[in-house]
Amino acid sequence: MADIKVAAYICKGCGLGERLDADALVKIAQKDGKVPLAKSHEFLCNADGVAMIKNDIANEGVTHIMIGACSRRAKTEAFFFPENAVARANLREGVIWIRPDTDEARETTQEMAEDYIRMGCAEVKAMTAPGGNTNTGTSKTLLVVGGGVTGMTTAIEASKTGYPVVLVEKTGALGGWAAKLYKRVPVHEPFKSPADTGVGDLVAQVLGDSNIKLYLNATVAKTDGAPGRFIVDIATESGATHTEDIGAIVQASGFTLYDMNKLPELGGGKSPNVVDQAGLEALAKAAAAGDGVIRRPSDNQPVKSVVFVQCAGQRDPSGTHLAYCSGVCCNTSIKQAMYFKDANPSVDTTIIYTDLRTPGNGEDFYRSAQEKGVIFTKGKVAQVVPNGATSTVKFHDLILDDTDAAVADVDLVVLATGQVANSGIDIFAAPKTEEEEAAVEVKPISILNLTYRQGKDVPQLKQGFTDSHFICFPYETRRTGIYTAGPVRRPMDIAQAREDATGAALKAIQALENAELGRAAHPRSGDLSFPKVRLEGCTQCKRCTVECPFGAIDEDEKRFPVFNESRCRRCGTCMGACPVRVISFENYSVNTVGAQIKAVDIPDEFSEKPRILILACENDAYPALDMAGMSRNEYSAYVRIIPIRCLGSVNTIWITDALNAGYDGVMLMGCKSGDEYQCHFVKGSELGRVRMSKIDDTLKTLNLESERVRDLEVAITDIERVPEMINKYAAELVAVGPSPFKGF
Amino acid sequence: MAKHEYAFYPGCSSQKGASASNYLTSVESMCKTLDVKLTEIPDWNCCGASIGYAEAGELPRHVLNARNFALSEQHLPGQEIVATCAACWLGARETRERLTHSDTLMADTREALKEAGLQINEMPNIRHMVEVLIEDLGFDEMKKHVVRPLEGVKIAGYVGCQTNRPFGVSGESFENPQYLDKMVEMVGAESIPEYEQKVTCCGGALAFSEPEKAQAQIKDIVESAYDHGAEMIVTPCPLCQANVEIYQGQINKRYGTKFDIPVMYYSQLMVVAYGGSAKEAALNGQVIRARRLEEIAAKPVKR
Amino acid sequence: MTEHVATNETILVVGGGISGMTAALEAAETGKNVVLVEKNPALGGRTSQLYRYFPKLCHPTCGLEINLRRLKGNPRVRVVTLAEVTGIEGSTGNYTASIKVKPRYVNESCTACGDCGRAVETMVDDPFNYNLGQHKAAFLPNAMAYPQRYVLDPAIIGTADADRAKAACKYGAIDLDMKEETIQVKAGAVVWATGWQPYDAAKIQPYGYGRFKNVITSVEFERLADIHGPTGGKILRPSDGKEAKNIAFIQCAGSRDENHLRHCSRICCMASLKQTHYVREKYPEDGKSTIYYIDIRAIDRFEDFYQKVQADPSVSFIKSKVAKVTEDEHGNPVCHGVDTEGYKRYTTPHDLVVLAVGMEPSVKGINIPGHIVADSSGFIEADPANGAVFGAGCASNALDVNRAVQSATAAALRAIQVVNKVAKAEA
Amino acid sequence: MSANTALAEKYRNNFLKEIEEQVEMGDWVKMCMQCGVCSGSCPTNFQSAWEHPPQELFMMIRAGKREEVLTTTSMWNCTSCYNCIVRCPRKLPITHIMHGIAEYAHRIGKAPKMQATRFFSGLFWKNATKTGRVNELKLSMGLYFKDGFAQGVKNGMAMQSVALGLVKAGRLNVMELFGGHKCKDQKGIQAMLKKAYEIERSRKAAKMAG
Repeated sequence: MADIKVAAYICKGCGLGERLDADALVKIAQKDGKVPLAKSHEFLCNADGVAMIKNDIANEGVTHIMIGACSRRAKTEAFFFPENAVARANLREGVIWIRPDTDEARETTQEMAEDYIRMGCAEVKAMTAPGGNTNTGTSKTLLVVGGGVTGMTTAIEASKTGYPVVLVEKTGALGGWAAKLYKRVPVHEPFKSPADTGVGDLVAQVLGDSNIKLYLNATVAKTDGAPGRFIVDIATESGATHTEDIGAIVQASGFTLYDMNKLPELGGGKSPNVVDQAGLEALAKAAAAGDGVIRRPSDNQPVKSVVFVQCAGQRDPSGTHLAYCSGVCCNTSIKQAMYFKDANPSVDTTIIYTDLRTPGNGEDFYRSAQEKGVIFTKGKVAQVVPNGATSTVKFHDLILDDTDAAVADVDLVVLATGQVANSGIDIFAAPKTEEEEAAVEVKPISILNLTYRQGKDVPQLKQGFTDSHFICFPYETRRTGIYTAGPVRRPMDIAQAREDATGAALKAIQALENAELGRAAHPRSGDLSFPKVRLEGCTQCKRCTVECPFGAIDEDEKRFPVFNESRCRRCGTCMGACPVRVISFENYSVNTVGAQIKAVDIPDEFSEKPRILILACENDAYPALDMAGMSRNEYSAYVRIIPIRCLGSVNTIWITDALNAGYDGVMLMGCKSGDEYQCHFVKGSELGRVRMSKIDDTLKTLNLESERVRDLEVAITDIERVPEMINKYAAELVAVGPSPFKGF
Repeated sequence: MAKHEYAFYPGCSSQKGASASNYLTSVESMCKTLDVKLTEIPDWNCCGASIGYAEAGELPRHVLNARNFALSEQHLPGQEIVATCAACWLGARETRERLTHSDTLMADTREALKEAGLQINEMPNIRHMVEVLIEDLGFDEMKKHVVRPLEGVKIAGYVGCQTNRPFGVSGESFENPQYLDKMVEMVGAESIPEYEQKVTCCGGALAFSEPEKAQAQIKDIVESAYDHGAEMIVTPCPLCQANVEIYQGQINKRYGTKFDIPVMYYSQLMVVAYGGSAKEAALNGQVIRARRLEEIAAKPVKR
Repeated sequence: MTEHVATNETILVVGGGISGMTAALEAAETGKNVVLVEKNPALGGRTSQLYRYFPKLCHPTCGLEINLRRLKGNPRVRVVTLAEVTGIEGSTGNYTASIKVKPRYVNESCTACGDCGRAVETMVDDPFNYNLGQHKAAFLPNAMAYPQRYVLDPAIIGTADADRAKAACKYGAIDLDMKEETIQVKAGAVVWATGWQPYDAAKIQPYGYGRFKNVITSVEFERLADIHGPTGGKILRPSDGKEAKNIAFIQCAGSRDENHLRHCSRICCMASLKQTHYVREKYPEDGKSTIYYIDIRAIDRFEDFYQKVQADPSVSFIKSKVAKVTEDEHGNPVCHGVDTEGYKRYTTPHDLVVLAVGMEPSVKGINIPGHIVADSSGFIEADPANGAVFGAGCASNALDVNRAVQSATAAALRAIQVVNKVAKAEA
Repeated sequence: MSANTALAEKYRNNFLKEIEEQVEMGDWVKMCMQCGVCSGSCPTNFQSAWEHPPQELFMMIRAGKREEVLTTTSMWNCTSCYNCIVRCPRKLPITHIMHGIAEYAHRIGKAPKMQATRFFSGLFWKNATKTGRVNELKLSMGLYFKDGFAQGVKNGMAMQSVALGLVKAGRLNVMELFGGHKCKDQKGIQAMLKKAYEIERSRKAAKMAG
């Protein structure tokens, strides 16, 4: 390691000077922290204080900086030294603000501060300023999979931004579902009548754009590599395979309509005069090509009465059909009813619904349909009975509470079946047996054929959709540099799909740009640190390759892990998983945390001063602790808190080291895991917990009580709950008694 | 030359010996004080009222009102039409709106009017007397003339329906109009702004045809006035006045209540406050005597 | 966080809510310089005033923390708070915006130590809590506030309280001579992300908001549930501080109504479904929620959330637009109306009525060349006539958070396309 | 063939169309979104319920329940308070639609014969248009005697106290029975109304034919 020079700066502002013995802290930094340069300052974050630090960097050759002041979340502009390794000892929010200002508390408060100085010095010495991943690619080309509205929009928008695009479409033509539509739902004022789909225009733009390389009748045979350096094999009908260098990928594989043949009770497949929404679009297109009259499939007679059945095979809690709502069918049926009314007002059109869902200005479209004479009936359709050329629609009229209401002599019934995502293989689904495989009519076909250790396609969220689980971050897929857009992500209409496609294009561009610079993608965007592995120490246990939430790590033929830094999100789950501790980041490693744990001064068992180690998730638990301080919610002076990137990065060695060192207890604070997980590294907190659940064995071998380790779920709002938990635990430990390992 | 002049549409109930004749009397005294000149539209006819609907149909109803417009235009050119009765005002105003928005309806109306040798060239403005008071004169002007404030009298302002919905007095809300309360304050009495029955329907014409339904509602209206410690109720509508006042006896029989609360017109309060006599305020026209007002009206005016 | 000079290659983002922050960060993380303008003293916007999100019931402050960390670490975003864009001149690729910056009376030296807050005595309404509570006239806007700097309420300027605050500050952070100023900022493209405001519930007269203390809005209810709120996270009713356990949620309070907002605000159904969780969270034993609705619009994936709530015995659904709310002698709001499924009349007292108020775009008064093309509800439409001014989030449509962020990300790309062209031309 | 059967024939299984063409403001019925605010706002609702409140009537019309709609007493309960109109989120002129349906049912002889308000409504109109002005005494007498002389006397007695009160207050003039207020140009009024009826009838017929 290049020679480093560490400097420690102790701030005396914000009451630190009054509440703490700053000179003593400076001495601690020098004596215990062993830093050559230690200073205190009246007001470190002001221009003068910052200038002092900058001067030391420039003239004293300081490379590593330890700041003993406020929380790392505060005064970030002042203490911004991107070139240096920086550690922050949280003396304000973490010490004086959570302790009473009393004489009896003074001693323990000072001890707390001193430990944090020791920890800060130890941490910063174990750090190096991250230099950024060098194993980067330079491809600026976007791969777009799917030539529907979403795919075409992504391609066009990316090209407009100045990036070349490779567009792969499995059929022989562009346009996807939208090309099958007669018209679309309006997106501009006034929202009164169906509008042109605009697909023709999109197709023309794609074909006319030299920046967009188009493969028709083609599929993705293989996707290898990482953002900035994907290598993608494209298989074409002719059997030829083309290989493309790709920077980032947008998957726009769209949807398939739910099969109405699964709805025989609604006449699905029972009569040619019962169609789904796609069927109606086809009839409308045929009519438009001819005399404009929509005709009954069975005998080509003009349709005089039509009934639309909403939520057909959708919103079904029984699990037989789709559990979700496709969100677009209400507007679609309104649009299709207008096909009839606009051509001939005397055609009877009835839409039978339970909840009409026309958000935003869809309300105007709904009103317009009523003006045109479309009848809306709130009811649940029980049965569609075809007899000859017509059908009878039997339903429960919910307003008139008439259980055997019916519409008779219906020429055409339209079933609003939902959207099913074309999301490829569900990599989490339990592997199927031969018979089961056979039983499934359509085998899911992989869309991307990723060579990743963790499966061929992008993980699905639920119900087959590849949507993000994060409300604030809709583009968070679990495959870095690969984004999904359009109905494969969430059921949506043309307008939403185009918006989504544009956003996905930006994320893809951003991903390949940052990949080239060796920077992390969201949520640690801009982070230059990346995992380094000492392969010589690796035991090929595969834990890291299995646990990485983002599929960043593959295995070579000798089953050694192969890190793809550009896929990595820097959560440290691999580091936490590694039993032999060969994985680390420059500024966050088994050492940076381990050294802090060891740096704490452990009083002997007679002192009646227990020590509790808290490892707190930096995104939720740590801010909660900060805000507890800001609202002066007191907690025990016996805790020593270390922020961690994620519970998933916690290596059990830290726990055992702490217990061996004589800590009386360890608290782990991470985000909610499970189905509604709130961990921003997806599986981090869950994996961390699984690991910790096995800690009991370790405790037994050390023959320690299981109370000594406590795993807690903490939310960012727990500013009152966390202090309570801490104090409760501190009290419990007193009952358990001091750790037998003290003073060894 | 009076300060304000209007074509006056008194309406059937205000005629001599009719159910709102006391309203007319008090309005006339009030206008004298305020220097407002009302000229009755010659040979005006009934507005048809909302209750006429079974036979009326659409066009005849509008034609009936249009006849009054035509007469007003012919005899009192350029003057706005002022009605004191809520139903007359509403009926006339509805006709005005419909005719202005439908050329067919307008044409048909003109054709029918010919039969009576009448014609309309422009649509008159239709105003209610309270609109005139609030918008054309204003509270300050009205207050100027108060020489005998109704001190200490607590009065519930019952607005009712048809002066309030669907048109209402501009600037007022449908659910909680304030102007009657302001008028009560203006004459020096104590208002009850939180009186929650102020816009409850009195049952309207159902009072005649289906008394039990109407009286159930009247009961709520009166009861709540009592709950708020009101000594009397004030209203701008003849049908409200009649319904709420004259059925109290029957309601007492039906529900065992002891209602006996006077129901006044705003104009009566103003006349007394303006120093007018009980006769000028037509207090003798009450079925339930407003003793408190009679006492005040007997007091000498402090000038 | 830095003071880079704005040029025609800069993107101006108006509005520092989740949409504006997203547009700014996505652009910055793609290598563009951004000026982010927020009218409040802190970033975060409307979502930072929510207790939980649907359907995950996670906390908006969690995502805010991430976005703030992205911001703190990114020198490309320059944040201007207490600032409003008063006008934009120029054309695509070459705009100049006039920005009115209100005085904060506190400079960068502020450490948020809180001494000034302790020193002053004046209390003022707390807009972060929709004025349900008050705070000191020297205050930190909220616990997550960025910039993490105190603000002095103009009300105390020139009073002894202001001097007390100044005297209390050891760091010379309080500057009572700050004046309102107008700055000019150049930009190649503008992302308009001014978000939404709750429809003025007082205009919905039959519901008695403003007349009855125990009729509140859905956004106010969020503050009652929040630990940082005026009741410290307890659901207490305003009139008497009594625990509110039997709560009515009235849907379409302003929305889908030609007398008020013509559009459907999309989020209100889900918001109320979510808020029934608050009632159960705070009163697991005897909490009771009633939702009065026309159509439950739990769109796409949200359907299963709706089904979960339906299965909850403590929640009942009544298909009815409440006709009117009255108040009984105990100060309980009483809902009157007709359940239209089979015509059943009801007159039901509750402890508290929550109006699911609609979304009104806060685009009003926007003054840019060729005036912005918006729909009948005032939402900015995607239209070439708008030049390089792109609507994002709820300024462009009634959107939930997820869709608003998508929209903001898309808007960021549209802006980048413009400044990239400028860069090409200038290169 | 009676007016009713003719219309029923013409509008077979499209009652909504019949209402739209034959009823004042009938073309608004289709705009209802079944929120129920009208039903909840109706004052009579909180006393004795209507058989069918407005929003339900609208649904029945769309469902083609012709008989039930035209023969119900519901519309006749309307007090013309206009609450529904000012609250309707779709701005339907509900009060007028109620009156319109009532008038139509009455016109084609479907309305319940002895429904008191139907009777009174007709009585009022005749009373008002006969002389151009309402004669309150005759009006009330007419109403009381609608169910025959004996019942009339009974109703009269029941109302006696009320009537006496008014007489005492000078607000009910017994002399009204003989003559009373009237317009001068009664002929003109009659002619004018006659014409109006003719025009209206021809317009409705035209719609029916068209």
